[in-house]
Amino acid sequence: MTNILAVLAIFSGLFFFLSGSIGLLRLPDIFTRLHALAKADNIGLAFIALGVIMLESDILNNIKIVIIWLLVMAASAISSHLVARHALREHRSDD
Amino acid sequence: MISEQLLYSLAGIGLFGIGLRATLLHHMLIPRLLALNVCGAGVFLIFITIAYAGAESRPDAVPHALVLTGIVVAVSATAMSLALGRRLEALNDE
Amino acid sequence: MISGSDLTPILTIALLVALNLLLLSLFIGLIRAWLGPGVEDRFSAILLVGTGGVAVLLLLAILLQLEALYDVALVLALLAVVGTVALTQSEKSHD
Amino acid sequence: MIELLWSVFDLSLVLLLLALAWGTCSTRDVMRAVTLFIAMGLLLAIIWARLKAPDLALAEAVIGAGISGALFLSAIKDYPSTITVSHRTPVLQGLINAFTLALVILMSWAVWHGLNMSDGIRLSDQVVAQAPVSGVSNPVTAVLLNFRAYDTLLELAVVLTAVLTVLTLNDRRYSHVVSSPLLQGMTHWLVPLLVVTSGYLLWVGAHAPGGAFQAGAMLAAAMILLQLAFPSRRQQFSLYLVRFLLVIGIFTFVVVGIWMLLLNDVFLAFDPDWAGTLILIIETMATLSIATALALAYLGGRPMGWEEGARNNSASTENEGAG
Repeated sequence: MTNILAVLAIFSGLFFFLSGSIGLLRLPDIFTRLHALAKADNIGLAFIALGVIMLESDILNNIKIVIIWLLVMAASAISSHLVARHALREHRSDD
Repeated sequence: MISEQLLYSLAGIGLFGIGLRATLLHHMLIPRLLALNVCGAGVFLIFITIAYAGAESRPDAVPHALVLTGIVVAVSATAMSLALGRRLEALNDE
Repeated sequence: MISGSDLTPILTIALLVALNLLLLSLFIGLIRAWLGPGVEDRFSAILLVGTGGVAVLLLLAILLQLEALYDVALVLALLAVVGTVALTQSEKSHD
Repeated sequence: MIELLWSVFDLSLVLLLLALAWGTCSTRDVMRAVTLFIAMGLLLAIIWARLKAPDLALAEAVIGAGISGALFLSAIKDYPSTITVSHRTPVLQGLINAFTLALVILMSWAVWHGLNMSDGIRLSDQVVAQAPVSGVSNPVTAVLLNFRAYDTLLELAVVLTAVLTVLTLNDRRYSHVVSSPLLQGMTHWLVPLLVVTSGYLLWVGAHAPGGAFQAGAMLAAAMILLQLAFPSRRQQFSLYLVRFLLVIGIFTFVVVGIWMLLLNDVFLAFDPDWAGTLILIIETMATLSIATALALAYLGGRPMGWEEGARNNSASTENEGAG
């Protein structure tokens, strides 16, 4: 039962990863691309981490996975901000 | 099924070849250094493939230690070459 | 420890399929790194590969029964931030 | 079925790796080359994990994806953005191709023999057999810090030499970047986290993947992050301390080595009872040295007031603000 739920979670995560990467490829400019990326970073990894937690029985490792997920969430927010700000500034200097 | 050892060692040799050829062909510093790092990565990959002993058994620790040393030395050498290149540019500008 | 006995063949196959799809997603993202056109587009692709790398490492930790890979995933998540900051803070000095 | 899926995974990893390597080496756009190189570093970390080398995956994640990337990114700041095509004559190009091909064939032959070698002394068996007397249970750490301690000592010397060259040649780079408040806010929790992880990797290195190099690189990443987030802040630390940290690793190593020479008549031969403690001391000091060296290497030269720091440290902090 746990296994089925875990696989289900991992595949939902995969769906977000794949749509994130397709969005990164297909969307027209950097800001929309960052928006697609955030789906993969936040929800995609969250589901995969959830699935792995279900399969992993050691509590310390589970805590580690949760920390990894929190880190990636924070990192994704800040990276998106920095990249978008960089893009804005470069764009302004072209005018 | 092809053995994963063969596959990864072929990749290592390929990486080595691609990197070496580009190192010799480029004459600008940064592309050359990037290529040299690719070449080095190929050698590391070959070492680790030889250390790998299949899915069940534990890999050989000696090549792992060697490659770990190699990675740190490679990054130091890269930093040094970049500094040398920058100095050279500054001298040429004068 | 990872609950090794739970790793049934069907679960292994499911995880391997997920691993391959994840790699496909990384590949799609890397096309954007090749195409560019802007620095930001390239780096958003690197961000995706960083997060995808974390996910791949989590799955590999279960599949290969190597606990140490959680540490690698943690380190990768931490270092992805440093990489982005290095990129966005070091721009060409406009004259 | 399982084997087939593993093969598909391996094959895609390898093809992706080769494509990235080819892209890095053949593109004319510097930025594209560096980005693909960083991606290759990330992919290599996955490959080391796949080949059951977590020690290397850790090092590659920090160095390949983090520090080398940061080094190249700061180097291309004032670099022409297009790579000019090679001026090599056709004859020379042919020679280069022939030489590469010859080396690749030679290497394939050597690797083929390496893979098929079944008899002879396997070093891994010896490492496993001797592990109990090394003082640590992680075989990679045992090789690095005990069985092949000479190599590691000389490696620290290589790192020190490289960073001394960097310091001799240039003044540090300056960045004219306005930092983001969000980034500075993040730095307040991320840097402590990086330092704690570094300490964890150092400690865990005795019995699981980790150790001085990974920990040192992690600490260097923390220093680089601080530098990037607060580009205009004057250094709050003494340059004496920096010099001290730069040499402490190799100094401790040599002192322990000579101590063992006096005790056991062999340079760097640790007593089994003491080995664990000695290795931890050496590794801690080496971590500090490696971190300082990599962070200074990232700066690309002497920090502000480096020379004055040697002569009169207290005065230099007052003077350097204008420079």
